[in-house]
Amino acid sequence: MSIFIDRDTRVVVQGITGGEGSFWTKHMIGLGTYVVAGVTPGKEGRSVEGVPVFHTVRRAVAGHAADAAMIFVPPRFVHDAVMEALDAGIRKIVTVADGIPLHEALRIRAAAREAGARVVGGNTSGVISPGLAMMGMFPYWIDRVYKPGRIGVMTRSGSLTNEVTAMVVRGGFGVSSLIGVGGDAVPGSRFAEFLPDFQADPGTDAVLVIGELGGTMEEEVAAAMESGAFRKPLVAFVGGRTAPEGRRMGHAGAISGAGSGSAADKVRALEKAGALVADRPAGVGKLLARALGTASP
Amino acid sequence: MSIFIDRDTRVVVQGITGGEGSFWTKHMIGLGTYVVAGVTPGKEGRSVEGVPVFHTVRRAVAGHAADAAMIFVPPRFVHDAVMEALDAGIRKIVTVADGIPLHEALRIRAAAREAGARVVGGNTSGVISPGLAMMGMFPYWIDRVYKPGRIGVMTRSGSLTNEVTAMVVRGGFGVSSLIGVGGDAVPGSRFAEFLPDFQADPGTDAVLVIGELGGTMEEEVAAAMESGAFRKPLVAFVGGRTAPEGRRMGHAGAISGAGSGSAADKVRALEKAGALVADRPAGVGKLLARALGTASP
Amino acid sequence: MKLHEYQAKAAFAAEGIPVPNGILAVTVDETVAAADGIGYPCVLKSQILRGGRGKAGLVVPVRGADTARREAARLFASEQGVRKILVEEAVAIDRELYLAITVDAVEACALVLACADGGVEIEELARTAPRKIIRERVDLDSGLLPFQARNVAWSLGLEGETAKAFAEVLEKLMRVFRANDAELAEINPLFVTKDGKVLAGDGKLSIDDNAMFRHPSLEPGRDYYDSDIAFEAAKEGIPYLQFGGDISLMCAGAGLATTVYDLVNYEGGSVANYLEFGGPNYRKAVRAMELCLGNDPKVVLIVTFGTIARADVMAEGVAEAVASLKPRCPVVVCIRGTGEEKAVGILRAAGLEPLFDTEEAVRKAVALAKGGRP
Amino acid sequence: MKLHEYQAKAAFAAEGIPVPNGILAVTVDETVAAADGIGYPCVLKSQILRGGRGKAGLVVPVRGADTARREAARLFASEQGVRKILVEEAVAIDRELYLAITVDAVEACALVLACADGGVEIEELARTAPRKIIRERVDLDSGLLPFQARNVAWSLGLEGETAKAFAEVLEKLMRVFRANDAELAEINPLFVTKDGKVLAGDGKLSIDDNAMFRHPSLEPGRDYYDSDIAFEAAKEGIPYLQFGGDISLMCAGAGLATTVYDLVNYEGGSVANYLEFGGPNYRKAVRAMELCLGNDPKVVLIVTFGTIARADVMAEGVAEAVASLKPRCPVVVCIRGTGEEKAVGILRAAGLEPLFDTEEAVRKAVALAKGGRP
Repeated sequence: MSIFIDRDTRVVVQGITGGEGSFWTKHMIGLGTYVVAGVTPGKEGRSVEGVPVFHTVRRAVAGHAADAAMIFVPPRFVHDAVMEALDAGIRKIVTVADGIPLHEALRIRAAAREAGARVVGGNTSGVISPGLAMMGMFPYWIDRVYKPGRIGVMTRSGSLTNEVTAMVVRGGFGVSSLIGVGGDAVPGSRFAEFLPDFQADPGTDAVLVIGELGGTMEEEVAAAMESGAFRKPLVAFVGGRTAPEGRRMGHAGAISGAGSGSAADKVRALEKAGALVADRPAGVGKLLARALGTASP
Repeated sequence: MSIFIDRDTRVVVQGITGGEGSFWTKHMIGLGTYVVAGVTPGKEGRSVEGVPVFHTVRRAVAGHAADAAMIFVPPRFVHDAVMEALDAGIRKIVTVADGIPLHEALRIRAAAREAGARVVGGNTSGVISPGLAMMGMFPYWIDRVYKPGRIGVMTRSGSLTNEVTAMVVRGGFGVSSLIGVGGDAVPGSRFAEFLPDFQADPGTDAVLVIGELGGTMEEEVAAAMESGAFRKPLVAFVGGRTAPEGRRMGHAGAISGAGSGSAADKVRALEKAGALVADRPAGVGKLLARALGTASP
Repeated sequence: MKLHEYQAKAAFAAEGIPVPNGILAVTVDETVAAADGIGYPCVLKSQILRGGRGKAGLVVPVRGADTARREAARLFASEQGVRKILVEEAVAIDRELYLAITVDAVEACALVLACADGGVEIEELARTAPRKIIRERVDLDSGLLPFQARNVAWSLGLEGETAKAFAEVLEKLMRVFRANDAELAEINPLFVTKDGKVLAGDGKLSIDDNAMFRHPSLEPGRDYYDSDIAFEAAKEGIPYLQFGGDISLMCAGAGLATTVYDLVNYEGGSVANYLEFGGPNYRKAVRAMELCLGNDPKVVLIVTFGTIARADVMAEGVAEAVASLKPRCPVVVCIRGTGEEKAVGILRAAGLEPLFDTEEAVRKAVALAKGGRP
Repeated sequence: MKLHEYQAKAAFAAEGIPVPNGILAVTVDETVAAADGIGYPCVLKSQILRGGRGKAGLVVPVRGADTARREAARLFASEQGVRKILVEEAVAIDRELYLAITVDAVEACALVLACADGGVEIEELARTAPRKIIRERVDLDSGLLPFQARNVAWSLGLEGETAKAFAEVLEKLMRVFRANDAELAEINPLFVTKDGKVLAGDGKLSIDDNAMFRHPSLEPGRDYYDSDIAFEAAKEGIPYLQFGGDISLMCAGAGLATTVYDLVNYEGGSVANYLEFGGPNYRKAVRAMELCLGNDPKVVLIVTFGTIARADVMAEGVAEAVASLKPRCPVVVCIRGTGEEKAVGILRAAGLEPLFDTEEAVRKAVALAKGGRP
């Protein structure tokens, strides 16, 4: 089972004719993803990996009933691309680009909330359900890193993802769905917003959260556990526990939410809520085994 | 019975210390309206007609649980006043000022829709349920014009209102609730949006619509009748049947909706939907009697 | 307030929308000099605010100085009251599009209208080929997003650089629309030239009257109005419409005025003008009647049913107006609402017969107008 | 990118926010001339990007030219690297407020923060008196509406003209925030003068790095960076952070780098710098290692786990860097991901020992650093 994407999800790829777009379209299809159409303004009539290309998302949706959009456009065009997908009625969107201007990231999230849509990213590798489908850029062909299984994973960091999923596999587990919410200060979707999906997913036994210092997303996960809204076992890793203060976070931004944004505070909040927190990636396998009451191999 | 306002509606008056605000606060209270608070920035601590005044709507709502806002501020401040009321959680708003800039009127209606609120006006006398309460400026003390009864009235024109309600009374009827949606090109609420309320109101036997050339509000009423959404008897009067073309309406604006905007088209649409249409105000009494199957006195 | 073509184009150009080279001229000599400067062939475009200028012979291509002089002289002398001529270069056109931005009152947003068949009036298009009209709704706060402009361009069947140029014009037209508090910004036709460029062949820009306070430089001059009286009324902020008949209406409120206008016509009468006597003008009876009498009407008909605009105050003003202006025509009064009991006495003292029924007042006015001056 | 106080105040003043009279000086003589021009008493404010300038003695009031000269000389000579001094008039203050605009990542809007106790750091306030902080959320598209500014003003307990002046400053600060793509626009303290005026006592403005392309004039100079290497890296678009330790990190991705930083510390090591070797920089191994070696580290530690940033390409670059730069310190490599099989051979051929486990790589680097140079 999976959340967000499965083999019936009808994906339109925005920016499909670009280098990244065409490369990853091939690999998305390779994994089994149902890519129904592509969009590049001005290139209607072409095809990429057998996928027909349209000028606009509206036309792609009209002809191919796409219900999810995978966006491969440069950061300063992401806002327009997301708005175009929302306008065309799409409610599942993944955008990978690193460098979306902050104020546009705010508008993207605001528009998504208003539309009742989910935008994942930017600055992420995307979303993958190993063995099924993906919207994003994951080297699923490396077996020691990506294996289907029953652990839901959420991560802020693209670069840590391979590192930590390798540890999940090394621990004897596999991944049901992995959601890379992305490393931006204002991601389109936040950790806690996926907890209801993981809670409801019969294919997920436990969730692994890969967090880091800054912001309040880990505190929100802790709050969802405290409130009883999320009740499956949860293991976390939080990077930046020894990071010197002020070298990463904004200034007044940190006080806008509940927490202070420090890794130590996040660990405290998660542990208080009942999560098992690893102090290093290599620790997550053992903690998953403990959380699930299985013997670690 | 009534729609929109009754004696339990807790009204905050924005702009209460102004000439118009204080004058009509007195008369609203005189009719029985429950005015719980007033707002004029900078005048907190005063009182008008025994009603306490606050700096902001938020404070007025916090202290007095107002659930409706009556706005008496000059036209160029109406947008801000409406947004302030919406922000404070108020979902019933009447704004009377004539001269709200068009783009602000668009923003007002857009914000109201987004909030699930109802803004009546501008450029209106407001809303009255004779014998009960009012938010607006009606000379309810003139008996031959305002009498409680079982006819719901909706009007675009402030100046025609007294003229036509006098005809309702002369016809032997009275008014359950009168909604002046206002004469602006972009009113906050439209005729058809009140039809479900009149349909549901056990105190309303029939509805009288006072329309005029321009826009598409009358056509929308006809559509609601055609669809079966509104099923009570409906009588209408449409002004401007002999008006020369192009002397009132915008240009491309007229084609944005369903109809051409001419009074003749409106009459045709309403009659086709089963409404009885008077060609002059004096005709409405007789048509109401016919619609209700009663003998006109 | 509707702007002239040359003003609309100036507003377009200020946002970077390409327009043909043009020079405004107010005399025959200036027109010829402008045409010489621009070069032949060029086009003389009369700057008046009515549609169908082409069919009416008010837009004429000229191929040399002689015809330019002859046509300019004809235009300035025409009955249409041409006071300004825009002299414009002739453009080598490949096709003409329609493009406009107006408001959508139901959805509460701006509305882009476009059509691949330009040069035709949009009302005509809406009647004959409604499905050819492309609509794109635009939130006023977030503005037109690039993808929306592209949607319109591709829906029109444009391609390549022309699609891009069109999308740019549309984005700029939205800025014109917002910056000017427009109720309508229209380019019809929008030229596509033989070399794929896009430029505004004509321009309409209509500013929201309620937002004129934000655009003091656009204050309208005499040439916006049908008559001197309309101009005088506008200067004093009194809504006024000029018609061709013989009954002069002083009414409080546009809705009531429209109804009285209908009733006058039903009774076989005709309206000379409508002057707004309500709202902030209800204390200006003397000036209002003075303006109405300027039309030399057969009857002045006053109809009000006021709440704030008190009947007694209006009656006093009317009494004073009758006393000071001594109108040669009869004055029919139907003044009701707050203070109406008091008004009755005032009007009777002034020698007027107060009526209370609108239809009765209209019938009386029409009868008096038909009977000629008493 | 954080701006200096004088730049923030220039941006504030450009939108009409009142600021004290001030002159920027870059030498002792200029400082004294500026102070003479402004008049005494005035304040010398060191333009450096760290907080707590007052406590550190980097903001000093002066009462005459002699002290101005002495203090300016002291400041320019201080260890804090003061390169610019803002000389400002002394203001007769009645009270100090806190005002800032930042972002609310959860609600996806701008967030106004205000407090009646100014002069204190907001983090301090959030800890000690969170209920004193007034919050107002602002939609980025519709902007700050007047009622919101009034809500904040009255929540602060301001009255009359001061409330009005505060609301105006807030509306202007929102324009600064939007026009500059700010992540933070802060006025702390915001002075209320004895005659009820409101002006910016200090100014912080931090521009979103991802939006710097819209603000080319703000391109940061050398004085924004901790070190020459950081400045060099920035000029080439390579993210770089300077620390005090002895292990130089070349990592692909901030998340992985943060984790490696932790692991180094857990093992008792210390980090000299972090240089971003991922994303668009993964082909820049030679330049990246050159910058790292500029720190004279005891070890260079390279950790990646790439997908698009191919392991074999990175390995080739590292091999080339080792060959051309001939580092005097050991290089520990843990390069994995797409193409890692091929990378192994390349690294071995370059005389390096490829590792596959991050912790193992970290342990080795720390051991080497502790053991001194081989």
